[in-house]
Amino acid sequence: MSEKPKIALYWCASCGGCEEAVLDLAEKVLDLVNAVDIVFWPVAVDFKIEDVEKLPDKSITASLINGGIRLTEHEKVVKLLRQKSQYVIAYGACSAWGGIPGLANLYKREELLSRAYFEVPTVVNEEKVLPRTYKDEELGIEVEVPEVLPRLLPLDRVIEVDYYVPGCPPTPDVTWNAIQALLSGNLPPKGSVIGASSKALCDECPLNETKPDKLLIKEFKRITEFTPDPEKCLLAQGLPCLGPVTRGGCGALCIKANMPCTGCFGMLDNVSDYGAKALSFLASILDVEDEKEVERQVKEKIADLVGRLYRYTLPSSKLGGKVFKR
Amino acid sequence: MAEFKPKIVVFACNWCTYAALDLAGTSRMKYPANFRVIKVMCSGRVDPQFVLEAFKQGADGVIVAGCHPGDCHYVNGNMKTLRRMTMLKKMLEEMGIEKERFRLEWISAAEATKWVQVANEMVEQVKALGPLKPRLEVKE
Amino acid sequence: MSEEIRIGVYVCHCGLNIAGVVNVKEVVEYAKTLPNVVVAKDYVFMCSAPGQAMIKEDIKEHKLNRVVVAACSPAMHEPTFRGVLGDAGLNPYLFEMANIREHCSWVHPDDKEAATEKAKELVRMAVAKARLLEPLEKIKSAVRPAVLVIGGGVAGLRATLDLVERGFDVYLVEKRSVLGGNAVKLGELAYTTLTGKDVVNSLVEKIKANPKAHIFLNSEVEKVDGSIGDFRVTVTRRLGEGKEEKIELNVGAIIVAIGYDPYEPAIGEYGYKTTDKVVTLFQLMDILSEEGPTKGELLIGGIRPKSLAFILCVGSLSTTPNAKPYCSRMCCSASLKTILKIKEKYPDIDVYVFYKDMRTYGKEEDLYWKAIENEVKFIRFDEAPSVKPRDKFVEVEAFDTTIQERIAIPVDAVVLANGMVPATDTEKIRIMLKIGCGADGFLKEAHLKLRPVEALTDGIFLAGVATGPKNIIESIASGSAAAAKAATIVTKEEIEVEPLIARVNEDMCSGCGICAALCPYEAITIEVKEDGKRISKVNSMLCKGCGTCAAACPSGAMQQSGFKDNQVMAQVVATFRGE
Amino acid sequence: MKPVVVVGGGIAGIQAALDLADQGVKVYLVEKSPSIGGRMAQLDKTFPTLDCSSCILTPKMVAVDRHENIELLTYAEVKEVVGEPGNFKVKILKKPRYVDVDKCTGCGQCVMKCPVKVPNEFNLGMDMRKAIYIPFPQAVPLKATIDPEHCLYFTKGVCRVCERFCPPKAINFNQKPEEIELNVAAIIVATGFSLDDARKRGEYGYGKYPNVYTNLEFERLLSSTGPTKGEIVRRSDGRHPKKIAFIQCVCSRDELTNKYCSAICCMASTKEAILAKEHLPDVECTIFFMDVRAFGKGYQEFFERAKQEFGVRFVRARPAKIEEDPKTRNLIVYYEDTETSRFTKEEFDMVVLAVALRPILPESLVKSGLIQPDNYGFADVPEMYIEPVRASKPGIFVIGVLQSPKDIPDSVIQAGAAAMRAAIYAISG
Repeated sequence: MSEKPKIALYWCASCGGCEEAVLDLAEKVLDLVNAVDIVFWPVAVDFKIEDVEKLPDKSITASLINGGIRLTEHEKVVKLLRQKSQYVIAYGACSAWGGIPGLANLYKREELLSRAYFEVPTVVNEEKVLPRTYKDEELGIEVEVPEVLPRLLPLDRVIEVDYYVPGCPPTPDVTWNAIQALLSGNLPPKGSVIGASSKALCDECPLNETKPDKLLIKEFKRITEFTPDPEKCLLAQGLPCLGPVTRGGCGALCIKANMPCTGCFGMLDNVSDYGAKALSFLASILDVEDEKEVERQVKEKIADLVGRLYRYTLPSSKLGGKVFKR
Repeated sequence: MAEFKPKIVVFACNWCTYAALDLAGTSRMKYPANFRVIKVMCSGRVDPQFVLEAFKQGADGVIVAGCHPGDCHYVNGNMKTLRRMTMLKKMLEEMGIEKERFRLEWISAAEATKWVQVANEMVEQVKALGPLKPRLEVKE
Repeated sequence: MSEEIRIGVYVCHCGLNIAGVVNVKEVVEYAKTLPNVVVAKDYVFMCSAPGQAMIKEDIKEHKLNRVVVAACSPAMHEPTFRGVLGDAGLNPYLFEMANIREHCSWVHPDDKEAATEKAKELVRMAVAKARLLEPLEKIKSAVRPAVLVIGGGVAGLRATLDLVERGFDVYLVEKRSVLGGNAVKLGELAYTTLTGKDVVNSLVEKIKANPKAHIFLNSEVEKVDGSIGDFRVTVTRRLGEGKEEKIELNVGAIIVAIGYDPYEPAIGEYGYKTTDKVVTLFQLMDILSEEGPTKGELLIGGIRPKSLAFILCVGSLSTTPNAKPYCSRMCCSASLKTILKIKEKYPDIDVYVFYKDMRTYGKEEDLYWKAIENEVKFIRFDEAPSVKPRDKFVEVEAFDTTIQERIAIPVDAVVLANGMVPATDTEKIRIMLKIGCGADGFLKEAHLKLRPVEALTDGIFLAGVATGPKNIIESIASGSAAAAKAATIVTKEEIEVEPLIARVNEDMCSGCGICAALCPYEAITIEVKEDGKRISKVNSMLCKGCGTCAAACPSGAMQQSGFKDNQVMAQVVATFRGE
Repeated sequence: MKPVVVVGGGIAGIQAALDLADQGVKVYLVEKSPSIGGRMAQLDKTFPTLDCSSCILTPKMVAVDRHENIELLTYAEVKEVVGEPGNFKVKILKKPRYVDVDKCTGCGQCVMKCPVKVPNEFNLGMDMRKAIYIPFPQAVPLKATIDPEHCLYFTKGVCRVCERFCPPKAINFNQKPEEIELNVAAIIVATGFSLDDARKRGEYGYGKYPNVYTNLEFERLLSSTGPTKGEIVRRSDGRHPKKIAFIQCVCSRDELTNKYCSAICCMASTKEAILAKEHLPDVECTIFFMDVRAFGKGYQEFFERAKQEFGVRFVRARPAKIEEDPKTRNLIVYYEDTETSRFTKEEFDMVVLAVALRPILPESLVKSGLIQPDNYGFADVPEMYIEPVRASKPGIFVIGVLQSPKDIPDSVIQAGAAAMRAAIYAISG
């Protein structure tokens, strides 16, 4: 009997949504389970790190890793998986580009820890204790608490990544496409995104055909200001929809719910900085020639430019996050 | 400690600012040797990605420069530049890059003197801020 | 697999202009260390014949496929060196220049070390870009040796005659049933006994005698497709009894000479149409014309006036709420010319001119002197005069700014020197041809000073009052000028366009439409494919290569040749480090 | 096909040459000075767009230089013309530059080393050039020229410093004048204008009071390539003026000098006042005028902007005289404001005179009757309604200010018109 391909799944700094996303395959999960051997999946299966360590190098066909690299532990585990796997897949926005937890890169590590452990109203921590490695006297052992890294990093800044599966989380179709590509061995060049489209969301957006000849707007609008016409391109209605700069393949789910795209499928192959490109196209179509008016609209209608334009990609951006004075 | 010699990348449009820099040359004006000029046909070609790449690579400052409003060789390319760079300036500030490190300037082909003035000013300001590179935490 | 990149670097001394400051030898040695550089040399004058010969030999001997010259500004010698590459059989666009004179030696003469360091880096940047350059071909398109002229007024007629005499087929499309436009009604012209009609007739006769001229009366241009060199035009001709025919034309260039409409005062504006004693200047010129309603006799409201008041700037200079803000240019001189002709025929007549600024510019000042000699009385106003029709006369009242008094003058008739407004068709033509118009409503030229007869769209030219008020002489001159521009196109078999333009990668384009909205030349359209998907298309004959669409393209599908993202980015990276 | 000669390398001549050459007609462009560019090259900015003049002109100059159908004959003059339309014989004298233009790279080393200083005609004598010189930074061709009237070698037989320092060894003191004879189909003449002598209006004190300027001088003051590098400073003391008066119609619309209107001065002064305000935000600018002749496209709008946006003051008056305060060198302008009928005087610290344009008729063509002057001295255009640019003789075209006072767009239009008409002779020639 030929051995089934071995698959590992692991999460780093993520919300858990990507784990759910795998289960969202619904009945196809059973196909998956039949087709592969899962050798590591902390959230669902009781294998330990030691089990992985025992596997021969490159014996795992593919490791699907979600979440960004926030802790020293993440660094350690993904390096181990890299060693044991033929393919490493950055699964989901956080792993691929940092994702929403990556917005923490707008703050210093000290600020983050202070906020989380001292300042949040629901926290009671009078002795100002921070997570640290300590010796448990009762058990007589060293309790190792992983350290928080100075910045959250996308997976490919720590280990080599073979393929990327986009989404926050990846949709069942995208996940299934990616898995099929992996299992069939019918794979694009290393470093590619798999499972999704090679074009921007507009290509599959049902509202693309409603665009005016000249896609120019006089004013950005906030989604809270009005109920958009569901039959008309949201961008043309003034909502800063990020569809043009975002990879397609999601099936335009948000648009179908009358909500603008926020960019969770990330950038396209020819783009190296998502936020910069998003900014460039939005600024371009804002048909205003007065600097002050541009400033006003940014302030009042977009407010948090970095948060809006780098919602899923800040750690993978050219600057990686906020630059702090030393 | 070695003197800090800032490096400033200039994206200049072919018709106005690049020509102004040429004129500064033919007029033998002097300005500090801190600038590296990248020519584009129109300031409207300057993709914000280029500016971020420059900072990532270690630019201590970036100037995007083109024709004065109304003078664009391509009708109104510079107005698109104005919008993009106004927004980019705001974003760079949110990212912790001081506004003195990034300038949008209109310098016509005749304004070699203006270029020299901008160049001197920019070097002074950036020197006062210190180098940017060590602050970046980007791993290659 | 792509070929191996082999770069030659040539550093010019420019006498001592560069070598006096920059250590040229050091730059050459540095260039040799850069990846893909197979040869690096210096020479005292790289642009000289021996310098060029050296590069040509090296291209052959070292099988170079990219060349970098570090010398002066590319504004000066980029075409020279591109030519060198071409002569050596290499694509001219595989060339990059580092400006180490204007941007380096000349501006850093006091710091040789810094200048040398900068020169090295400029070479490194040029090499980094050169490595990624791609061969480009000029874009060529066949030219149809025919011209469409829209509008058969004097400007259109002059353009037509010039072009047929030059040997080209011209299709002259005129909306009305006769040629000549407004000029036929201008009566006798200044400094001559010629009438507007004489001028028109002399042009029309010669045009009709030329077999190259194809005149379409009662016709309008319905649709225009294509671009410079190859416009496809649909003309509709009215045949009477409600019948029409469609004519398809194929031309290399288009001249728009759609003229103007005289400003029509509102009812009651200066008493207009409330009494037959108030006429416009255009009406007066018609009255004075031999073929006019009175066979040239001065009769207004049935009587021969003994006194006349002319009010200038009617419809111009914002004198009334309906008036346009601009100056109509010809009305001052046309009024004075008409007054002088009247004075010649009826010396006893009293003429008063109410004016704001007397704009008899240039040699036409002569008319003003003559009017003063002929005792024409001039009254200057800031606030528009009021016209009050009485029983037997009309009273014109105004505040005379010179004597600082309000005066009222009774006259037998009033002439309103009405200005020019854009022809009613202007908007339709503008949209059809995708050419711009200004705030004044007239068609917009490519450059007000230096390209006054060219539209922003290549291959379309503008003549006569279509771009703004002109007198008849100026209109005729602009007709010839537009014809000259059209001739520069249709005289060629093929036109070539610089290839440094935008191109779209269709496999990456989502048809989001951002680019199309930005293009100032309407060079980008969004096409709908068979499967319903949208895709961006660049018309390479319209694109001027500014690259603003590439900067905006959110998917990186739109790239500008010669300034592609990776090329510019390579320069940015090379500013700071080698490979 | 026969070639065409264009005489005069200002904007009109440049445009005519380009419009012909682009039609495939061979053109000889003859310019008497060492560089083409003409008056437009001396302007700082142009109305009403405030385009920088050299920025929009230089590309055209370079295009002329590079055009395969244009042969540029600078530093050359037409000596004689005979013949008929379609077949003119033109004798051209090429003056020696004493510089081998094939070798000269325009590097300027010679200029730096030359010890002789000569009033710089490009800056209207307001600064100095050398005896070997390149007229202005954007000159086309960008080649040095030795002025033998001032060169020490030619005047005293010594020096030759330029020869020693010229890197490509381009100096050649043995050059001789060269005569060229051309057979051409048509001749386009665009020899332009000079300003009339403002001293003819002695009451304004030009040439006597240092702080009275002509408008062309003021234009050079505004320009960053001018004698003061774009600083507006007074001739008398180098200080920035606080109050500038612009006086219109100096030697124009004037029975004693020229009765015609010079057509461009109203807008030129309006522009200069705006630029002065841009240079010196606190300066007060007053324009004394008779009628504001804002007749061209966008001109009235420009005039309104000058008043409203830039606060330029317009006074409808023709000043009677100017007196100088000998101590301050300020200028007292006496005038009657015709809108208030008030006689008054007002002190300014700089005055700019809008001086009349005078055509420069080419002697050789006038002598042979090919061009006839009209009663003002401009080139006559007998068939103005049919062929607005044709001179007295068919096949000869007169364009630009040579023919009547006019602005740049009208000159460019006439250039196109002449190119069209000349091309018809060229193809049948």
